[in-house]
Parts: sequence; structure tokens; C-alpha cells
Amino acid sequence: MSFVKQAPVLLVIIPLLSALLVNILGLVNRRYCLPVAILGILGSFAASVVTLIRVIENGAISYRLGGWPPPFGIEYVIDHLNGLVLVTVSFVSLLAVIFSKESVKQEVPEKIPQFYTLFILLVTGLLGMTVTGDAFNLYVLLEISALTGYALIAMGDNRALVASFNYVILGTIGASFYLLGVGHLYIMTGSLNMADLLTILPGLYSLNAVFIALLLILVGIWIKMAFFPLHGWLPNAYTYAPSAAGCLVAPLVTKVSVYIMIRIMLSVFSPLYVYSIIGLSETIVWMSVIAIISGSILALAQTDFKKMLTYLIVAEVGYMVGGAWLASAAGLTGAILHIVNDALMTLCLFLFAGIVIYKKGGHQLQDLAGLYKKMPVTMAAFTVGALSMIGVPPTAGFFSKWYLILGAIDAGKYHFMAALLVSSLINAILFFKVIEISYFEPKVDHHGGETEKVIIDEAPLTMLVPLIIVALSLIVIGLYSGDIITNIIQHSVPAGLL
Amino acid sequence: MDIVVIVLTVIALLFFFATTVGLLRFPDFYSRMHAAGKGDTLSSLVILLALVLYNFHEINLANLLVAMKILLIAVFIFMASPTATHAIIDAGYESGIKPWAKNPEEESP
Amino acid sequence: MDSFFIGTGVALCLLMLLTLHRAIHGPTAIDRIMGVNVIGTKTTILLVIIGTIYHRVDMFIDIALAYALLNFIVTIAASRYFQQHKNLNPKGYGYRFPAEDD
Amino acid sequence: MQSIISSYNYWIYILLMMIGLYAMLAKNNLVKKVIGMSIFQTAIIVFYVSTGAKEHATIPIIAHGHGAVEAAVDVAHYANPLPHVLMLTAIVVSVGTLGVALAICLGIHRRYNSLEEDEIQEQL
Amino acid sequence: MIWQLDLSILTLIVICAFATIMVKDLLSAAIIFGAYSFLMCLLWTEMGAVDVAFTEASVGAGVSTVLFFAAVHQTTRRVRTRKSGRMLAKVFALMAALLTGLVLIIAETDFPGFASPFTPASLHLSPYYITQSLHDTNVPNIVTSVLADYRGFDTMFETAVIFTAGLAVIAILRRYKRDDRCDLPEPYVISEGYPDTIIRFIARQLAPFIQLFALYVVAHGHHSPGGGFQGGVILGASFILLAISYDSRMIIGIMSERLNILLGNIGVLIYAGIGFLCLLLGANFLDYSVLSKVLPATDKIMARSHGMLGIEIGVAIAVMAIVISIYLNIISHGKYDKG
Repeated sequence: MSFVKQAPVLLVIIPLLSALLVNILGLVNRRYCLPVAILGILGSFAASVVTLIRVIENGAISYRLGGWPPPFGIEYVIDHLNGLVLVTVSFVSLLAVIFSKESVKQEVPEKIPQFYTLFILLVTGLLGMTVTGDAFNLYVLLEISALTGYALIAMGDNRALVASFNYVILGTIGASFYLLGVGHLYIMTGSLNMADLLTILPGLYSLNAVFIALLLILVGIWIKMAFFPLHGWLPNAYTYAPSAAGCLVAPLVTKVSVYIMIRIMLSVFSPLYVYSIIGLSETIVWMSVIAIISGSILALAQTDFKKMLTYLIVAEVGYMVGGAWLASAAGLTGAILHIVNDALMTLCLFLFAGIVIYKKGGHQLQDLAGLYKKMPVTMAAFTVGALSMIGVPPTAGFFSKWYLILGAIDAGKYHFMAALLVSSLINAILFFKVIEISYFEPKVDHHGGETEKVIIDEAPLTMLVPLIIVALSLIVIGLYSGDIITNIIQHSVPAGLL
Repeated sequence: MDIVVIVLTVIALLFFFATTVGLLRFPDFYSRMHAAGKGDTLSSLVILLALVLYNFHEINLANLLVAMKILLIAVFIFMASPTATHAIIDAGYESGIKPWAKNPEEESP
Repeated sequence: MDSFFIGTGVALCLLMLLTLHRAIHGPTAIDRIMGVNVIGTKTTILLVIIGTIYHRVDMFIDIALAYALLNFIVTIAASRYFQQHKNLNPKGYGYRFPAEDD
Repeated sequence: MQSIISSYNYWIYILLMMIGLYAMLAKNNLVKKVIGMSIFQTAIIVFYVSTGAKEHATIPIIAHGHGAVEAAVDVAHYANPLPHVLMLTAIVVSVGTLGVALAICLGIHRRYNSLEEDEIQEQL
Repeated sequence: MIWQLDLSILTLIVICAFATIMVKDLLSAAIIFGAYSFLMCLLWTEMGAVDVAFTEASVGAGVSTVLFFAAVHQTTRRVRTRKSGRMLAKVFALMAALLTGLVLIIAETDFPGFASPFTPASLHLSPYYITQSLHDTNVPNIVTSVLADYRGFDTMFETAVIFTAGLAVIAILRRYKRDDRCDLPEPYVISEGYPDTIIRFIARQLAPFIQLFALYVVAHGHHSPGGGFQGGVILGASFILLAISYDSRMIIGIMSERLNILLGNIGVLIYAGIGFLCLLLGANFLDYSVLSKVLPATDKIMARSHGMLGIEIGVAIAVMAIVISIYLNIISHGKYDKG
């Protein structure tokens, strides 16, 4: 067995095995859970990096599970697009699992083994969704990540249960719509393999049933990614989840769903079909404009810091969906780059929120007051994340937004460009408000007139280090985004686009 | 042989029909349960017997196995169905359903 | 002979429809349990009949056997619920909400 | 008659799906929503299994005598096995979801002492 | 398929579905849902999907209906009726349902005819499975061979799904301390089981038969409908039967919580481990044919057959443990003490 050759399957199997191991060791002693979890995700990260390097060197890889040839067995396909997403997913989950150490001890002290097992299974599900080349296999993994998500969210505080129940109902509708769409494709073509579907479908493009299959799959995935009119479950679920779980769920679940949408658009249906034949792209870009604007405005209305972030996620999903449907190469590039950037930015902000909850016990905006003096390092990292969210040049967020705007201009969709700019402006207002509160507003002090000397009180290292790493990586990715685009993303954008 | 099968099946269907009529038309819970419990078990046994005979048209090991299994179903139904009836009746009795009386002033259900 | 069994099957379905009336409209929940129990028995029989129609009884018999065994569990579970609650009167459902009037 | 038979399964699956969707969105009671969810999922299973049905075909288990020389298998004689496989997985998934949903219902009832959605919303 | 039965059963199913949604009492809804699942099982059988029917039979009668009873038992039967309110939600839901129905009806007009042997679905992939299964894997039940071998990876994650569900229920409901975050009274008076001699006797007599039958289902899945999942559910159901007719304390005595979790883990581990063993022996993941290197006196085809049996056993163990665990958690409200 060679690690490199088997890496595509190992990156899913290692976390699965380590999840089982965590649960067994949890029966013996809870202290073993975290190291095994970190090791499992580290192994998966290594396998993803190896796979990505192999893809960059040799082009797309196909892995036959069970040794059966593709349309009959299940196939794993790794090309530039999902190689990049794989590395992002495993990197983000690695940081999140390191962060979770103290936070889990504080929030769910009794159920540490279950928490980590579910946590790693969620990572497994997301990675599996990303690598698979089989439409039905994707459904099974979608359900794994959904079930673990329900449970992780329901482990939060009292209101989390109600939020999680709504998530169960809407998530099931979404997954079932996806399954139904795949069923429509199956009844029309008789195949489940994505590459096989891509070759069979062109003969059937004129049929309504194929269009409705696409529609059902899109609606299903939109529910999963909380695209604006279907976002009802997200804000409460992510706000009341335990913060360690939020750090994993919030950055990854929606982004992987966006990836799936792009994958379905490009690898099951062809760019020709989705952009030209059905003529949906105008409508969907308008929908994403509405999503961006209303997500941003709703975020402006919140007094709860974490809830504000969740509405920002809704707006960001609008960016990516709109970018993917712009029907221009730059727009698609921007959308793919934004998957990576947004995962990191959201992780940065949620890690920060996790630290605030750990230290202060609350996530209202007022809890941030006076934090600059108490936690300078944390706040510096947060500022990087906030600047990236706004789209200030050296950070990563700027470049993906730049490409999205270029794409909007190429496609002549100026309303989308306007929405992006308005949303950046609103983000700027929001984050300067947060920075103002935490920098200038002193801690309310009823006892004495003069401000007493503030003691620097940073979070523990296991929480601080992931935050610093992610903040640095935002800048690094910003600096190297040209290389990422030319080496990786360029290859996944279909050649026929503008 | 087929004639025996048909006769048995028709008898079973008649019993099933009687069961259903009893289930629908009897006035109170206990008498309905009486019809359901007895009629159902009997007619199941008869129709299973018919099916055993039908499937046993040719004597070999596979058919013997099938016949044994169908009889096993009959045995399980014979064990489980009366017990289930008992459990339901017991639950109804415990929860205070009064038996139906001919004179409605005596007891109201 | 096949058409005879198909006829039997359809007749059983009709009887199920009548039983379903009891299962749906039964004045108390326990009448419903009774109706479902009867439907369960008919299901077992129908499974064997379908097997006979397909001429592959040996493949269908296991399902029927499973049903004969498991149908019992449903009935027992349902009746146990009453054993503990002792409350059938549709008006007095909310045993934790005694002052419920609607 | 022929046209009814040829579409009846699909009509029924659509009807079941609509019933399930309505119950999931409109019902106030949480357990009712869960029941709606189960109906919704079974509707999809009806759809898939209907795609696998084949006229004059028997169950997808190859009839074989022990030790007999195997004859060539006639494709038209067996129903399509693939949808059955997929739906086994889907049933398992729906059981898992059902368990989790009921567990959440229990948790909600413990904290809010109600299963009605609007009563819970009032307490939030 | 038998169209006469098809029409009758589908009609019954729709009536049941309507009744389940309409009835104003959760216990009755759960009971009618039981009937709905019986009818579904009949429908699958009639369409020739025996394995699906078997799963539905074991799940519908053994687990999901019982779980509904347990959940209703732990909460309340009451569905509040109101004269007004929620009109907006109802109208919205009705619109959504009608829209979905309309879209699906439009798609339906393009479908190839129902049950025709010439649909793409019957012509593209399935002929390969039907003709090659016996040749490739020596398993006559095509559903088993596709499930456990051609698409074995799906099935591994299916087992992982059920394992996840079990863990999720523990994570949500399990209470380790006496009262955590709950100041409500206990929802019902503690009862000492179900003290009925007849039922206890019959349950005691039936349980070993059920377990024996479940083992037969697991082992005979290659040749007849059934397999790991169905067998596991039936095994779990036999324990549930004992828990209902006696007391769940008795079951906890046999299958303690730790043992349950451990068995669930071991089941999935057997599956993933067999796959991993294939990797170590130099083949792709879950490529059982390479197992002929370690199994004595097996060629590559028999190795596939044995590999499938191994994973079926793993699935059965995991499913049994998880079913019991979910039931015990729900019936004792996460306390593992009574019910």
C-alpha cells in the first residue's frame, strides 16, 4: 500500500477510523479523545495536501472504490477544484479541533467523547462530499454531515434545541429534494456517476424533466447552504451552537454546499446547459443580489455579535452563488477563490467569538467592550479577519471580491457589482462599529471614577494559536492568490467561458 | 388439490369478511375485539393451510422447507395474536372502558 | 390459479379498507390499535399470497415470518402505553394539563 | 385504463410528497412535523422503487439450483436491482433522522413543557 | 409487479397518509402511521423489491413505530386544536406543496412509461449487475451483491449514518447528573414495568426465536432477501420486546450503555476494518477479492462472497446496538433508569 496512491480514500477513511477510536477511548479515559481527534484530522490533512500536489503535477485523479470500473462502482474524482476545497476543509477543521480543547471543557463537559466523535464524523462527511464522483454517494455523505450537524448544534444552550429542530425539518427537505433530483436524473439516464451523466445528458437537454431535475437539486442545495429566501434555519442554529461546533459548522457546511452546486453545474450538467440553454442565470444573479443586500441589512440590525456573523454568512453565500452564475470566467474564479477565503474568514471571526464567549460568557456586542486593552493579540487577529471581510487590499477577501466584480463587469451584470460594493460598505460600517466598541468604549465601571490599570488577559494558547494562524493565512493567501489562481483555479474553470 | 386450496381460501375469506363486519358493526370495544381476535386468528390459519397445500404440489426438500416455514408463521400467529388481543383488552379494561349493556340507562359507555 | 390468488389479494385489500375505517375513525385510540393489529395480520397473509403469485414463495416467506414476529411488538408497545396512562377519554388527553377545555 | 396504470405510481408519489411537505411546514405540533417528514421520505422511496419496477419480471434474486449448470441470465426476467439498493440506504437514513428528530422533540418538551410550536416561540 | 394490487394498495396508502396528518391525537397518529408502514411494505413486495420490503417490515414494525410510541409516551398525546391562527403558515405551506406538485407533474409527463422494460434505468446499468453478479461475486441475491460490493462504499457510510444517529441521540438526550438544566417535574409516574404474566411468558418464549431468526436473516442474506441491516434491526427489536414486556432495567442489565456504545463502534469498525485490510493487502479500499490472500482455500470470487458476509455481520452488530441504544435513551428520557 502506498500512501500517495491511496491518499484519495485515506483522507476520508482516516477520520472515520479515528472517530471510532475516539469513541472507544472515550469509554476508557476522556483525556485520550482530543489527541486522537487531532491526529486523525492531521492525517486527513496530510492526505489532502498529498492529493492536491499530485493533482497539480499530473492532472485529475480517479480512484475506484472496491476496484469496480466507474459507472458500475463508486468512483472518487479529484481535480483541481475539489483538491483545493479538500485542503481548505481539512485545514479549517484542524484549526477548529485544536481550538475546541478549552471551549468543549467549558460548554459540554459531560459529553466530550460524543462531541469529538460527531465532530470528526462531520469532517468525514464534508470531505467525502467533496471527493466523491457519484451523485448518490454524495447524498449519503450529505446526510452524515447533516445528522452530525443537528446533534452538534443541539448540544448548545437551551434555545439550540428549537433551532436544531428547525434545521432538522428544513435540512431533511433539502436533502430529500436533492435525492429526488438525482432520482429524476436516474430515471431519465439510468446512471448515477457524474462523469457518465455528463456524457449521457446532452441528448436529453430539451426535456423538461432534466430541467426540473436541475431545479430540484439546486433548491435542495440552496436550503443546505442557506441561500437567502431559504436561510430560515441558519442564524439561530449557528448562534446557539456550542462555540467549538460553531467554529467547524459555520465556515464549512455552507461552503461545501456551494462547492457541490458548482460541481453539479459543471460536471453533471455542462456550462453550456446551465448558462445558455435554460436561461436561469439572470434570475439567479438577481436572487443573489437580494440575498447579499438583505443579509447585510439584517446583519446591521443585530445586537448579538454571533448572530450578526451568521447573517453575514447569508450575504457571503449570495456572493458565491451569484459569482458562480455570472457565466463569466472571472466570476467563477472569484466564486471558487471565495470558497477558500470565506471559509478562513468565517473561521477567524467564529474563533474570535469563541474566545469572547470563553472569557466573557456572552456574545452580545456589549460584551466586546474594552477588549483591545485586555486581549491585544486576539483583537489584532480579529482586525485582520474583519478587514478581509470588508475587502481591504492585502488581505484575502479583497482578491476574491475583485474577481467577482471583474466577472460582473465582464458579464454586464452591474446590479451584482453594485450589490457587492454596498455589501462591502455595510461590512465596513459593521466592523468599525465592533472595533469602536471594543477599542474606545471603556468597561463600564460603577465603582471609581478613574480607569484602573487593565491587566492583559489573553485566552489560553490552544485557542490563541489557531486564531493567529488563520489570521496569518488570510494575509498569506491574499499575497499568493495570483499563484493559487494560475496553478489551481484556472484549470477548473471551463475553457468555453469568457 | 387445487379445489381443496380454493375451498379453504374461500372459507378463510368468508371468515375474514365476518371478522371485518364484526369489527365495524359491533357496539362496543370488547365485542369488537372478540370478533377481531378470534376471527382473524382462525382465518389466518385456514388460509395459511391453503397456501401450504398449494405450495406442496411436488414433494422435494425445497418445498418441504417452504411448507415448514409457512407452518412456522401459523405457529407464531397462533402464539402472538391471542396475546396481542389479551394485551389490548387488558389495556382497555385498565383504562376504564365499561362493557356495553343492552339497556343504555344502566351504564353509559 | 394465479388470477384466483390475485382476486384473493384484492379481496383482502378491500377488507383492509374496511378495517382501515375502524383504524382511522375508531372512537378511542385503543380501537385504532385493534384495527392496526388486524391489518398487520392481513399483511402477513398478503405477503405469502404475493409470493405465491410470483412463484417464489421461498423468497417472500422470510418477510412474512418477520412480520408475524414483529407485528406483536407494535401491539404490545401500544397497549403498554395505556397500561401506564390509563387515560382514554379523548377529552382528558392532557394529563399534565388538567384544565384543558376545547 | 392503461394510461392510469402507467402513471398511477407517479401520481401517488407526488400526492404523498405534497401531504408530507404540507405537514412539515404547516403543522404546529412538532411530532406531527416529524410524521410529515417520514411521509415525505417514503414518498421519495415510492418514486425510486417505481423506477425499478419492470413488467413480467420477478424479484432480483437469481434462481439457481445447487450444483446445477448455470444457464445464461435473462435480463428482462429480473427487476432492476439498483433502485432497491439505493432505497435501502435511504430507509436507513430516514430511520436515523427519525431517531434524532424525536430525541430533539423530547429535549424540547423537557425544557419548554410543550410540543406546540407557537407556545414554544412565546417562551423564547 | 401486479397492477391490480398496486392500485388498491396505493389507494390505501394515500388514505392512511391523510388520516395520519389529520388525526388530532399523537398516539392515534403513531398507530395509523404503523398501518401506513405495513402498507408500504406490501407495496414494495408487490413491486418485487423484496429487500426494501424486508427493511421496511423490520424497521416499520420493529423500530420506527415503537420509537413514536416511546416519544409520545414521554411527552404528551395532546395536539391543541385552535379555531384561528397560523393561517399564513398554512397558506404558505399549501402554496409550496401545490407548487412542488405542479413542477413534479410537469416532469412526470417526460418519464418513460412505468414498469416498461425499455426505460433507460433498466437498460443502462442494471443489465450489467443482473448478468454479472453471480459470475463476479457468486451471490445470487443481486441486491446484496450491489449493496455490499459494487456500491459497498455507500453501505459503509449508511452504517456510519446509523451509528451517527445513535451517538446523536446520546449526545442530545443523555443526562448524567440527576437533574441537568431541568426544573420541570418528571412527566409520568414511575411504573414497575408491565406486570402481566401472560405477556411476559409469551415474550420470553418468542424472544429466542426472534433472535435465532435474525441470525438466520444475517447469514442467509446472500441467497434470500435480508442481510445485515434487517437482521440487526430484528435482533434489536427482540431486545425491545423484552424491554417492553418486562422493564428496560432488565435490558440495561444485559446490554449496558458502555457495551452498547462499544458494540456500535465494533460493528462499524469491522466494516471499515475489512476495507482497510484490503488496502493493506495492496488493493483498493473494499476490494474484497484480495482477501483470498489471507482466507484459506478461497479464490477471488469466493473471497468477495466472504468479504460481504463479514461486513454484513459488522452491520448487524452495529445496527442492533444502536437500535437498542436509541430506544433506551428515548424511553428513559436519557436517564437509563426506568421505563
